[in-house]
Amino acid sequence: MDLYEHQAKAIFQQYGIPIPRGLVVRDESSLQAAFDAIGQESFGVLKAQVLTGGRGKAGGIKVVDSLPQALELLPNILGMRIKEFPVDSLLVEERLHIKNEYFMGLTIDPEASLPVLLLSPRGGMDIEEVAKDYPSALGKYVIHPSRGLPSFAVMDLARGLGFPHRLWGALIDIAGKLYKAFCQEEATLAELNPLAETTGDSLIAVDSRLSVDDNALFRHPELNELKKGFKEMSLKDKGLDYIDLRTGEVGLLCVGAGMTMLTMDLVAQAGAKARCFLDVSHGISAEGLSTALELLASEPGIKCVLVNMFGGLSRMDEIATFMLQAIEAMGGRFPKPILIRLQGTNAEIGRRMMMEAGYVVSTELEELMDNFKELLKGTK
Amino acid sequence: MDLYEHQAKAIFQQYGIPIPRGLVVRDESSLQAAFDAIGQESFGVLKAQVLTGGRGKAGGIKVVDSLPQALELLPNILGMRIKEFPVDSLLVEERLHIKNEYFMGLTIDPEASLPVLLLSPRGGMDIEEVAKDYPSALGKYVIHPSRGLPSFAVMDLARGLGFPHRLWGALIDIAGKLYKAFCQEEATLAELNPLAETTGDSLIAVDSRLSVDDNALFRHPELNELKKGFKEMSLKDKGLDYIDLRTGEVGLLCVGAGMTMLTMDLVAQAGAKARCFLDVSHGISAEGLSTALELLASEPGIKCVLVNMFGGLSRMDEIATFMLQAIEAMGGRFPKPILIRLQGTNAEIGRRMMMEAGYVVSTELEELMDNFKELLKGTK
Amino acid sequence: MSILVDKNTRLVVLGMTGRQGSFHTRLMREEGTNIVAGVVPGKGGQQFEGIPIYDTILQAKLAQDANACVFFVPASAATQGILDAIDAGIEVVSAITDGIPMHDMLLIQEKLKGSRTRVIGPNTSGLITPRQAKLGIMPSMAYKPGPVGVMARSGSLSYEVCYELSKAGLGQSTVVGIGGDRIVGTTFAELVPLFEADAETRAIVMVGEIGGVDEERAALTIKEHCSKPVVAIIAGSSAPPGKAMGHAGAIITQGKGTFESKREALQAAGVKVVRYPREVVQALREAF
Amino acid sequence: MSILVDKNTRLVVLGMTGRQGSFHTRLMREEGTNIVAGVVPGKGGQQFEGIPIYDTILQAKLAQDANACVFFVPASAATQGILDAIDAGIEVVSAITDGIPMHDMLLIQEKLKGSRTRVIGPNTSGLITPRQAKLGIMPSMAYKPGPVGVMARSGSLSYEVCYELSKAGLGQSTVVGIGGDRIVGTTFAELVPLFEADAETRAIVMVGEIGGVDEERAALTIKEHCSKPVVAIIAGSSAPPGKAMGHAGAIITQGKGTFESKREALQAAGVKVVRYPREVVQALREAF
Repeated sequence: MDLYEHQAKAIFQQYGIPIPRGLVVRDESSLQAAFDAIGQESFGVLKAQVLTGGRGKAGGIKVVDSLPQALELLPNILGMRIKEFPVDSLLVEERLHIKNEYFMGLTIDPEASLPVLLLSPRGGMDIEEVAKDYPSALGKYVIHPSRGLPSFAVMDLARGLGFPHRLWGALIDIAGKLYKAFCQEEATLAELNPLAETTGDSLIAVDSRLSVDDNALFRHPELNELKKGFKEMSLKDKGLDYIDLRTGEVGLLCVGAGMTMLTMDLVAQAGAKARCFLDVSHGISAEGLSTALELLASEPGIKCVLVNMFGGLSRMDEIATFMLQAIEAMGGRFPKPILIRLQGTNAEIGRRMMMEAGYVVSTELEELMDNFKELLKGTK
Repeated sequence: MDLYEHQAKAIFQQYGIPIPRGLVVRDESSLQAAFDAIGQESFGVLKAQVLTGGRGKAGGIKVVDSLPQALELLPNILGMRIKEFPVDSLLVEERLHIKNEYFMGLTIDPEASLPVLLLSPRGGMDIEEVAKDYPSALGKYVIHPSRGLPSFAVMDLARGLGFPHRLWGALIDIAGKLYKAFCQEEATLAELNPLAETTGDSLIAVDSRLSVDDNALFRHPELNELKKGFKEMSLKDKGLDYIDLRTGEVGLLCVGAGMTMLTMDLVAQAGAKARCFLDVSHGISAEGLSTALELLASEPGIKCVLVNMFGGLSRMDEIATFMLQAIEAMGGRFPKPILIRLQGTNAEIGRRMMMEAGYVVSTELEELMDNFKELLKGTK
Repeated sequence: MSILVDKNTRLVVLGMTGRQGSFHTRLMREEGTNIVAGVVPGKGGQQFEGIPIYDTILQAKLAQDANACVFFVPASAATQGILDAIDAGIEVVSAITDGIPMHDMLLIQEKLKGSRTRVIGPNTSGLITPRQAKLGIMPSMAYKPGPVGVMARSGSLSYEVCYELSKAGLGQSTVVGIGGDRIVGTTFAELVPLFEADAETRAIVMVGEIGGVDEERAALTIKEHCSKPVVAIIAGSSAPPGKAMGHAGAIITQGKGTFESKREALQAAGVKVVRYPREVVQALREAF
Repeated sequence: MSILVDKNTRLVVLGMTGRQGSFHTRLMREEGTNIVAGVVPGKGGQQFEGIPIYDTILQAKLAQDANACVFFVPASAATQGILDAIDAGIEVVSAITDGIPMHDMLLIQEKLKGSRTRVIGPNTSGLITPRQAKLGIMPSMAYKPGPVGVMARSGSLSYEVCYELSKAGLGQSTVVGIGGDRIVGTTFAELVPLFEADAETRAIVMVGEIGGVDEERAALTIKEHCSKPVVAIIAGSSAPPGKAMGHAGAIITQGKGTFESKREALQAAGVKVVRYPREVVQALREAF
């Protein structure tokens, strides 16, 4: 689960990582409180809260001098969409006098399957390009959890990357706290970028990201609480992996991520485009299938639906039962063209049930895709 | 600190290791209580409590059938000396029907400097010979503390050593508990020998040894309490390492174990024999030196005293001051022939002080030993 | 021959009496698997369809000389169970369980070093040597014995691929699902030498997908250590650029993880890379 | 030349303002040691005779680019201090402190793996490269610069041996006390290759004693990796058979640890073994 900037910062602050003063604002009424919290002197920066990058370039960050100016700009930002993500909240923060922008991050090194600390003296928006074009400007240290993150490792990185000596202590301190947060919150990603040096020679996390492990939420009640704000997470609670591609016209309902991707590839091969994935592999239930089908039925962008399942753990007779129950509750007929393929455990029973209810059902993948191509022809 | 059998057993019992029923007895009056605790049926075994091996062969273990028989034998055992160790307590235990005697021990492997589990199906009194003559009858597993003692390691040892399958589970269980005790009590040695199989197919620790780390006693109040029973430990509290060799006639007072051993070798080379070591290296104090000198003065077996010190951390002016103070308190004159050599930090001042008080003081080791040889000639 | 599991496998089923556990215990048995014990804490001493149940893995191992485990327990219990299996010296652990926290896997990974255990998964469909041993949830109808070693990240996609292979008369030596999580006990790269050493395996199929760098790592191993033909199917070629994993994620993968990156790395190792299951059959026919 | 420490050593003194710490800080300085910082928690920002004091080892390392530490703190504080020094990447730690619990040393040992730190001791007199760097408590009058590398278990005995060497005109390249505890950070066997590689060291003296197996282990290393003459003095040849360490102790050492065992092992490696300090001088003269 990816947290919003303001959520990440609130957590990092608990670990003693310095962050700017600020407040979350969802409408005009709380802007005054943000202004009071920050003070006239360093007011203010308005930052759209969205779970995507490139927000600055898209106009999602504005610097203002006064409360009236902030009130004027607020509706523009709150109304905008950044890469199809609607903005419904802002973080209002103090302005800082930034001398240098650095990068510090923790994630899992996929080669070593171990945590890795990343550090760069050239942080900010273009860090990915820096890392690609100037690999020597990026330092890495792979962490063995039983040994922890030793101070000398951070010091070596700082020295090797040419960080000024006066900052080594602060870098060690913040890296230690970030690693502690990474472990205790069971994060998959923890990032401070830019980690800025201000005029006072101190470091502060101007922007932050934190992604936590969905699988570990059950032992983090306070993170679990945050989940409510994310549609994909509430679907996950019903056993559904949902990915909204935000373009395309075909809705996919499958079991398993690999099968979902294959189906998407086959849809593309046939000349169409998938709109969203729904992977029901994490526990089949009446409620889960019903939620999935309702979502596919109601989302206006979806013109037709492909159901492609090859069941192992999931029994196809159960799937058919749950789907028919759900469709019954929706009024007896699925409101959009729907093509179904069921294969694997108890598939024959499932197919018979769906066919008897009047749906087009395939056994083989080729058959499903042939039917899909026919459907496409008909709609064009 | 080596604990008595009954102390070791009391601790092992807290970790769930099976031990025989029994009671410590220091005189006739508590024998009745021991009889009651054990019961007529399996009464009883009398075991002298001494910190040395070979107690069985020396007659320190007696099997009795009745309380009167125990009462009759008690004074004999309580009065005896085993390898110069006086017996002042007994452990009275139930008799067991033993089918097989095994060996299980934990200590530090000196090659790896890591804990090692030792296991043998041929336990009992001759285990050291078994280990030497039949090395294949002894299994070892070196333990990495961060990984602990895995069950499969014990199982592999048990299988490889030909333990009957029915005992594997019990061996794993007891080894796990013994390792837990080893770690939590900060032991240097934990041993169950024999670990006996009784008629009921279960295992029980018929004899046990436990040595704990003197250096760790400060964080184990209950072990620290036991310390009082050991003369050498109470001396240690005053900064004195004391080793009583129980034969010989020369008392040694040195700084550092190596120097003590060298002095002992030189005494032997000169044709005499050291009676005891006193190493004052662990913190020189007025009280420590005074205790040391009193012990050397009062122990009747000691005919003369050699003081040989080459000080680094220990300052020889301090040593001289403390020694003179102590001798003053003993009546102004050390009651036995005493030869002194002081070298190292501030040695010149120390030598002058001792010489002015009328003692024979050397600078060089050869000089000390020449004086010693002269002394020997005079006494012979 | 085969890798990891065969008819000498002595399997313990964790969570045997649960809904999934009991259902799949029957199916695994039907495949010929030698299931010697179940483990259900609190039910030690009972039986399930003639199979003895124990309270702990160690008891099952001691009593039945088991050498493999399959997990049908929830994530909250699986971590401790896997640690117990490592402690007991179980050789192959098939961790079907989905949802094991990543930081638990870091712990498990460290414990695996110096152990004798190989963990397959978690979040895997398991592994199968057709008609000999099945330690998983895959639909048996998709599998036949034969000369193709299959390793897959996605269970569902591997069913489809194996089903196509079987229909075309290309049976499988062993099929291993490595699992879909970020940290898995056994990677593609670690399976390559096992298939290479297995006399019955004549070709290898890798069922991969976009994301992660496991296919790229395997490419290096294949290049250096594998003489057998390898065909890779990579799903997700039509996926739009992934949702950002943060800069740290992007930096550390440095452009790896895409279909193109995987195809290039694999082709450089002499691997035929395809997109759809039918093409796997075709590529294999050309390779044989 | 020398090993481990020389005039480029930048030393931090732990417990600098204590009774022993202050006394020996002065003596170490008199030997020429470059003491760049002291560490005394709570006294950060103060000075001791012109030397800046910090609260933590890491601060001292950061501010003064220190690369070595010497410990004059009690055992109760030393374990954490050594772990901190490892964490800070200090290269040489001279752990004078006596009384560190053995199980703490097991912890320290594991932490040392994968670190850049070498721990000398604990319970050691420290190490000295005469007139360049002294990280210990040895009496300076016993040492002179020269070609003999000395390594010793017992501090006091090494003073005596070095004093004899110096009187005979045989100065020392570096003298290292490995410490008298059961588990030490650096063993004789680990020092042999360092002396072997040091151009100035022309011969090695090992000051050993009965007990333990460190001399026997070193004999193997000397046999295989050392071309320089080695003389060993082993104290305790007249000791009566040791007090039993329990069967486990006896079994695990299997007759090693005695004077005879050590002499045999060392002689087999070409080492001249003697009993008394004067004999060391004689043996070295023969070797040169």
